[in-house]
Amino acid sequence: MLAEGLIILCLVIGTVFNGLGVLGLLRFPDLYTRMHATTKATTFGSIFTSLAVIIFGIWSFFRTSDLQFTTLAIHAFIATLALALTNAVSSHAIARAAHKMGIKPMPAVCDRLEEVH
Amino acid sequence: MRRYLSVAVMLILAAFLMFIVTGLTFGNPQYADMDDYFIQNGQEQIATNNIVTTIVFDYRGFDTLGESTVLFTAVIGVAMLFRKFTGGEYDEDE
Amino acid sequence: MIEMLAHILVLAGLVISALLVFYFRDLMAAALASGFFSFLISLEFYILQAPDVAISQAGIGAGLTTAIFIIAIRGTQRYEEAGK
Amino acid sequence: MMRMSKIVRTCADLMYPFVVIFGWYVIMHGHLTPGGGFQGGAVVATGAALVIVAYSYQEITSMLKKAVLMVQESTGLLLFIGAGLGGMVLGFPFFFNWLANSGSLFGMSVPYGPNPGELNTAGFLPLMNIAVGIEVWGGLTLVILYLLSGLEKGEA
Amino acid sequence: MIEEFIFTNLPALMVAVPLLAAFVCPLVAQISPAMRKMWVMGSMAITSLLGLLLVMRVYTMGTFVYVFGASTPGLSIPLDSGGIPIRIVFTVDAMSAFMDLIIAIVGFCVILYSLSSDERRTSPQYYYTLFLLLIAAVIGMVSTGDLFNFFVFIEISSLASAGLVAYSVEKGRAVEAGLKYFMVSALGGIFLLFVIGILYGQYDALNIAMIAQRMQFTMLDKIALVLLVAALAAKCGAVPMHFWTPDAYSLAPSSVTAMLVVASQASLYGLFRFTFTMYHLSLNYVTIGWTIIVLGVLSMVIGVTMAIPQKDVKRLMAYHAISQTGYMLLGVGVGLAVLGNETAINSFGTIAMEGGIFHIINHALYKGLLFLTAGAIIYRIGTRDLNRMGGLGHSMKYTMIFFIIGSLAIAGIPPFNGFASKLLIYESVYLFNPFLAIIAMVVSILTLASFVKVFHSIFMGPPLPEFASVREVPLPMLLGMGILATLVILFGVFPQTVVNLIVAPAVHALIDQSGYISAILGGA
Amino acid sequence: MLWNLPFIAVVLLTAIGISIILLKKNLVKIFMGLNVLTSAVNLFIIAVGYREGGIAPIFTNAPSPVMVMPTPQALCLTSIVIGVATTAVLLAFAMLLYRMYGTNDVEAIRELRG
Amino acid sequence: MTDTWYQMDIWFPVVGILVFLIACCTIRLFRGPTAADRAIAVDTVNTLTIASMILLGVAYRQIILIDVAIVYAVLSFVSTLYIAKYLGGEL
Amino acid sequence: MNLMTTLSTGSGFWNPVLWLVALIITLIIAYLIWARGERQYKAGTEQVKPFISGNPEPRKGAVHIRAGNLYWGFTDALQGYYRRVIPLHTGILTDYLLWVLWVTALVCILVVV
Repeated sequence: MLAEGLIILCLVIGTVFNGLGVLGLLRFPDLYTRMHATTKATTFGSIFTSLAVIIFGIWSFFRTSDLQFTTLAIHAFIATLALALTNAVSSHAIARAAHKMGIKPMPAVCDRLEEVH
Repeated sequence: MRRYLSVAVMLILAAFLMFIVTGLTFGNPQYADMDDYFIQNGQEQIATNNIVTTIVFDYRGFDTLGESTVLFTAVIGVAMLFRKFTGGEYDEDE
Repeated sequence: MIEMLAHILVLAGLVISALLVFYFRDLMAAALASGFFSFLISLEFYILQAPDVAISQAGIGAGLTTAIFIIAIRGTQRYEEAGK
Repeated sequence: MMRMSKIVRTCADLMYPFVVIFGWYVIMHGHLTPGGGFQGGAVVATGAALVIVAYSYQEITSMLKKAVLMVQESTGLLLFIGAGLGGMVLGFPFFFNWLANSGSLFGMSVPYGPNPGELNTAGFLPLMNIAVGIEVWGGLTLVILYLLSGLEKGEA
Repeated sequence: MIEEFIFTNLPALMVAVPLLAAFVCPLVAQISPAMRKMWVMGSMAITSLLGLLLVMRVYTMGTFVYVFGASTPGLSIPLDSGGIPIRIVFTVDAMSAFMDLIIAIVGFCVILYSLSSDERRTSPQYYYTLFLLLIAAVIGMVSTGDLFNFFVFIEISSLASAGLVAYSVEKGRAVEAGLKYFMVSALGGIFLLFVIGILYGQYDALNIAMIAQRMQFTMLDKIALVLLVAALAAKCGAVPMHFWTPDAYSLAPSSVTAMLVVASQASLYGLFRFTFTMYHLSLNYVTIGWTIIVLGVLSMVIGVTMAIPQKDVKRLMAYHAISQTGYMLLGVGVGLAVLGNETAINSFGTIAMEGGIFHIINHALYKGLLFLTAGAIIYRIGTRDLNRMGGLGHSMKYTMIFFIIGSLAIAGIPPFNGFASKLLIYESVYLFNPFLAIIAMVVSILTLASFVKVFHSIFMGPPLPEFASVREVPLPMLLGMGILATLVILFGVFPQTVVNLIVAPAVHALIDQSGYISAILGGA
Repeated sequence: MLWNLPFIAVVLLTAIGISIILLKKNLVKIFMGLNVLTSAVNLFIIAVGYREGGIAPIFTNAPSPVMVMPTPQALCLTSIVIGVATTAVLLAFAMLLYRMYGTNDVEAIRELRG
Repeated sequence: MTDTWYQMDIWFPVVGILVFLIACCTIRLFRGPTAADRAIAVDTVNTLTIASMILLGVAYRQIILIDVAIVYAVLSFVSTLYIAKYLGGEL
Repeated sequence: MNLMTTLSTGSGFWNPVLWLVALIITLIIAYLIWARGERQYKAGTEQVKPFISGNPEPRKGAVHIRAGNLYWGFTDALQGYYRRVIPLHTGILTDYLLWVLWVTALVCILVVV
């Protein structure tokens, strides 16, 4: 029963964070804040949904001792790992490109990247 | 004029293609004997688990050769288009 | 039921993103919409139980085609009409 | 064409071996799990596209030689058509699966199940998967390289 | 041993040899130019030889069925499959063999011709690779018995021809021509894929014979038929879709153009094959027959009238190619329009189809010859503008003779081969509808007029000072043209032999649907 | 049953693809339209082979009740690769034409006419 | 694998919600003032698609389908990088 | 005469060899007639020079009739036709595709309805 509860919890957390991320994407005023919302929240949420799958795999493996569930867990883990790595990098690249394009954040704050370059 | 002609031909073709929607049923094909043969015999004959790969490389392997050839042709074509010109070009070759 | 709803949503998204490809005058945005279209069609293949095709579409359609479209846009012009 | 930022380059360096390994996993297990020569080749070629995007064109052309890739592509195709012709040499038609269920190389039969470990099966399918994988890898990388060479002022 | 090997695997070898040669060609070209020439020439010679062998084999022993990947080559239906073909089947019947013959002859001559001018090309290895791929694709198109395989080969052929059309990249306009050609072909390819989807979804078969057997002619089949006809007619250049033809034919190198004619005819073959074999009587044959006839008449008239005011020699010939395609469509369309009518098809339908099919090989020969002569002239004088030419008859005698032969043949002057096939078409179409026959004759007269103009402006007149240094073209070029010219004369002098030997079996193979089906499905 | 929804989507996508090809003037945009059209046909072929409640034609679990048809997937793989090859060559054409004509507008690329 | 209530029902609603979120992203794709905004929307769709693919793989009881998600996760950001490189003026 | 060369067309026949023989005989007769005339003709003398009302003879190259000048009468007579047909070849790619699609649609209407 613990595992099932954990799975449901993870799924709920993941769904909520994904929803918040998309909400942020839709509602935030400028590019950098939207990026902040989507990158962090959806990565977090997706990691949690994958975590639910991983937990399900491990739990089913212990329940049925069928080896295919370890495959499930491992593959889901690899996917999550790749997701976490690539999402951050692509967001970085887009933010950098946006800054080079000359998009300024909505309320004027100090621009450290400008000083660096 | 051209715009209206384009929209009209698009609408006519879409209307005729709508016969697909009425003529075929999604999820319930009329005949399935060839695919049933693949599904039933593919694993023993070729000793694979993935029937799609079996079809791609064995039952319809020749298509796959043609398809790799398409890719090869495309690469050769692109390489030909962006080739370097070393000079001595003729205005009209033949 | 919910599965079917998801299916309908994916199909609707497909049509909408194709319309977006039609709509955008900025070719960059159109290429993005085209990539979006590829993702969705890959998801649709996945739902229709064609994982091989989904992998293929993910690798070729979503990855490479968008990349070469962007290279081509860089090699030509960014907006549909020149001088914008 | 310039190189991208250091973060991206590092990530590309990190990801590229992983992508190649994963692509070869897809190629090698093509007859057991979803995948195969095209898909795996496309995955590896997209990995190459990842490296290409991270670096500048000069660095790329010193890393990936077009002539080598062309040879690679031709080799893959020759291997592919050779595997087809192999059956013909043995007295069967073109593209006869002359290795399936033969008991020798790639000649085992396969059990049901998701466990990808039965690589020694399926006749000449793994051979063809490898051949097509090599070919698609070389081909799609070449397409991107040539299209990029069209962007450069000095080239072409 | 080796003969047995070759004879059992002929259709596969026909495709495999040029493909293998094409794959190796970029590698061989790195060694030395001489090596490359030998490789290309040798592989093409082998392909032509195999083609001739295959043609002989088919005309003596009937339809050749070759199954890829089965345990024995002739086993089209596995024993445990319950009567359905599951693998790709090559069905080389008389019609396919007829097309193979054309490809073998024209391909050989063209390669021979183009070898002598390749020092003018940059990176010729790409040129030859694409050329060999085109030949392999066309061979595959005409000999396959599988719908999807046909699509794959048609895509190879359009990619390779688009690359070859755009070969002279630095001219710029060649790229435009290639783009137009390729875009139309890509649209045609998408149509074909749609057709495959529709037919597959209904009948769960990709084999043409299997689809023909299961054909019920529902509404979807009609739509599939229309898409097929439109795609393949666009690919072969029938008139309202012909716009790519003059561009592509005129801007491609001449040897490529001669081969592009054959590639278009392969799509024509596809059109005939699908309408006759796959749909046969189940289609609304009168409507489709009349559609093809109308397309053919339009092609004839508009092609020839557009040709007359042209000033570019190759563009003019390209319009003539459209016009001649109209004759084939007319002849075979008449055959299709009376397909269900027993008396009509016996009295004139077969003859009309014989004329149309005979015209295919004649057209490939003389149009190839004409394009090659045009290429030879351009090779020597460096311009393609008819207004700037003149007086070349003094310096290029052999080319002039070949040109005369070709232009008399295309105009339907006896005793060359064009007359024989046109006579067949006139007489049979007259029985079908006199009006069409009169149009065909008028078009033939206009063709003659137009070629008189070309001949006059290229060869006649006093020798011009700017072409004082022009010499005869090199020997391999003359040899390539000479083979074609000899065949043109031979086919003209012995028309009945040719008709009896190769054309009549091809027509019979087209009409006889049940024979085609039973060759694969076994006595259906 | 799903009321043939994928087929309706296919028809709509085809219509959109045709309109992109016919109404747009930029070459790259036209190629995107061609891409949409190709994807629509691919989707059609896959949808034709779908069977209600079927699973992917890969023997992972024990002999399964019903599987979707595998041949369309093989055809679709081929057609995807053909599509990318077509797109690559077409884009190469577009880049070269832009370099030579200085424009990407189909109405300006018309040196060959008449 | 036995079928109990949560295995039957829990995955598909989550997938439905995720697909709904994907559909929502089209709004930003449509409206986004700059190309960078649209790139973010596409990036979000990538992430959500991967999540829904993993969940669908479990829901359909097809372990092998997870491979598709891995390919996706590895490759989807390549196109994003190309876009970023173009937008940054580095291509 | 010879079965190999005779082409039967269903309603008639055609023999190129017979035709050739007839052609050759005609040519011989024509040659004989031609050879009997022109007895006073001597090459290279004043009489073969063109006489253009006392004007100087134009340069050799200018005598040649160029291709564009041939058949102007024909094209002139068909002005109305050519004015309609030539502009159809617009050179615009999408127009060509539109033609293809229209033909598809029309044939669709013809066949299906």
